[in-house]
Amino acid sequence: MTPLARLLEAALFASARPIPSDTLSQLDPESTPAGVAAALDEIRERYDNEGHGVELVAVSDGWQILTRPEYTEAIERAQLAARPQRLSGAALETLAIVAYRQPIGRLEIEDIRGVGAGAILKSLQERGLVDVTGRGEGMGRPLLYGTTPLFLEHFALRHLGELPRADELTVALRPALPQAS
Amino acid sequence: MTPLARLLEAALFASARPIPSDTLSQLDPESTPAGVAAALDEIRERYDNEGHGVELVAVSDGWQILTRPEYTEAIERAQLAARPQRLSGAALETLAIVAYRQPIGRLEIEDIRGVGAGAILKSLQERGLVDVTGRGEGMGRPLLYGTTPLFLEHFALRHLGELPRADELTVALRPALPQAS
Amino acid sequence: MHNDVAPMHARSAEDAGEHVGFIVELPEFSGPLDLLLSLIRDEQVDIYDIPIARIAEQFLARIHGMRIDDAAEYLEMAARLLRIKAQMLLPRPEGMEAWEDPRAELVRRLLEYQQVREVVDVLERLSDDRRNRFARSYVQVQAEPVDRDDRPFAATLADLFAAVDRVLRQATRPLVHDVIPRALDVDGAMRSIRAVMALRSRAKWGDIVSRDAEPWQILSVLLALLELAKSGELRIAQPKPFASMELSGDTAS
Repeated sequence: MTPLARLLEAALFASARPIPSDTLSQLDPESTPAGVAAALDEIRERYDNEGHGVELVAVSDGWQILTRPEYTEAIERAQLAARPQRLSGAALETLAIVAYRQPIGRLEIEDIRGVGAGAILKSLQERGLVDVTGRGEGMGRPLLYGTTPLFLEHFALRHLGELPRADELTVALRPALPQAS
Repeated sequence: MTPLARLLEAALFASARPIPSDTLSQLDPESTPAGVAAALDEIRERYDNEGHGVELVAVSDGWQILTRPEYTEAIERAQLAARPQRLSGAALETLAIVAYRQPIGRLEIEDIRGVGAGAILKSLQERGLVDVTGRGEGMGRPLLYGTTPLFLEHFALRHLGELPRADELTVALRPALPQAS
Repeated sequence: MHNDVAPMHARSAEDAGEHVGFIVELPEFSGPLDLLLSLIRDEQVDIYDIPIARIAEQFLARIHGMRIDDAAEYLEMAARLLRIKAQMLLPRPEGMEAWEDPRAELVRRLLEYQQVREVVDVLERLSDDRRNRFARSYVQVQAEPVDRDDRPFAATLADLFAAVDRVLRQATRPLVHDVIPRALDVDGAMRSIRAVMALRSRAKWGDIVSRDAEPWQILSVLLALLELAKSGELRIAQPKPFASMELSGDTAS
């Protein structure tokens, strides 16, 4: 490949968005519009003629390298399986409260976090990390939640006693506290 | 290119992160590990021999397509992509100690560096470069830290064994630290 | 091109040397050992035979002017150096073979730290190398998987601890548990059921009770339904056990 084509290929690869033609020209100040066009042709022909899995596509305001459509399904299948979903901060906080305060009702969790917990509790329950473990006393006999064996499994704990005690935890996580001697 | 190489190229191209070898194998259920290895070789050789702007790199436990270093400046100048921030000297020191001594507790790190490590550990943890891997024995059962797969990715290492062995460094490390009292 | 990445302490020492009056800013050195090591390098002394008086003097000069709250660890090292200096002045006991050099522990720590710096140089080189290559920029995948809850999720014990910490910081006030009594609202439920049934002749349980309804709401609806069925306003049918209840306004059939 010509030097300009190599540069354009690297830039097109690194960019999340299509690159407008004039931005492509600016990559090499000595390039001409005709040179850029020729380099783009070179890349496109190479991708097409040598049977690459990607292609160079002109989109509305520029150029973009895209994977060929026939591979989309396989890629999506593999990536979705491989990319674990992160638990949100809110979910983790709720989980933490349940772990330390179980059995605990929804209202109490909401009281601690200051926001509604219904939807989060439900999604944690669907993931099998918390479950209803009983009912509280008093009006409405609220559902009480606790952590599940899957919770222990996920965090590689043998039992809940392996969680740090709440008082040693703040110390361990707070930055630059003077060390206890 | 062979059909498998095209598929792998498309998948590697689409992914922002390295793809582990077994995920690559799963892309085509009929592929064999040897077949995948051959296809990866084919892609790498093509990129190298035909003068592409990108290259195939083995990193962490998988593979990744990266732009060649000579184009970085031009791409950054055109603001098509930005390099991640450099880690501070203190962060690198802490990482170095964790990488060589893992699992290791905060006090031991502070003993070696001669300064507090709480804030740095926390920020390294937030960046996903180190993580708590267990708890130590003794007073307070201190949290023990280790490096993550992202650490390998950040330094484009395949495994920790690619770092110089302790005895290859000019000064030999004594085998173990005395327990901090 | 990567050779220009000098170890941080060497660079820092150069910078510090050019300045008049020595204002040592903390980030220049990553700690007292870093500063000490750079002094030893600058003075070109043997690390195994440190002229402790000279180095201690240099050390004190360097940390002079440092903001005191940043300097605790440096001051501790300065005190240590002065203590070693004093110990060196003590006469050695005659004929005793096992004289322990007061500097031994310091030398050990310096060597160990020196090794860390070597690894830092390696990491810095690797990191710069990697930073000079771009990966594919992340492109949002628009497809949402259908069975999202079967996917693995990424959260570590540390994430959990951090979450606990956040919670604890926020919840410093004592937890006073307010139980708000909620009366059942059967009349209200009857009104909503009538409203639904006015729009359609058939409805299901789920049309009347929202999925996140609270127990008192569910109970209210249940009682209201029984009330309406008793009065003949609607019919309740359940095609099979545990199936959703079907309601119809057509009480004649």
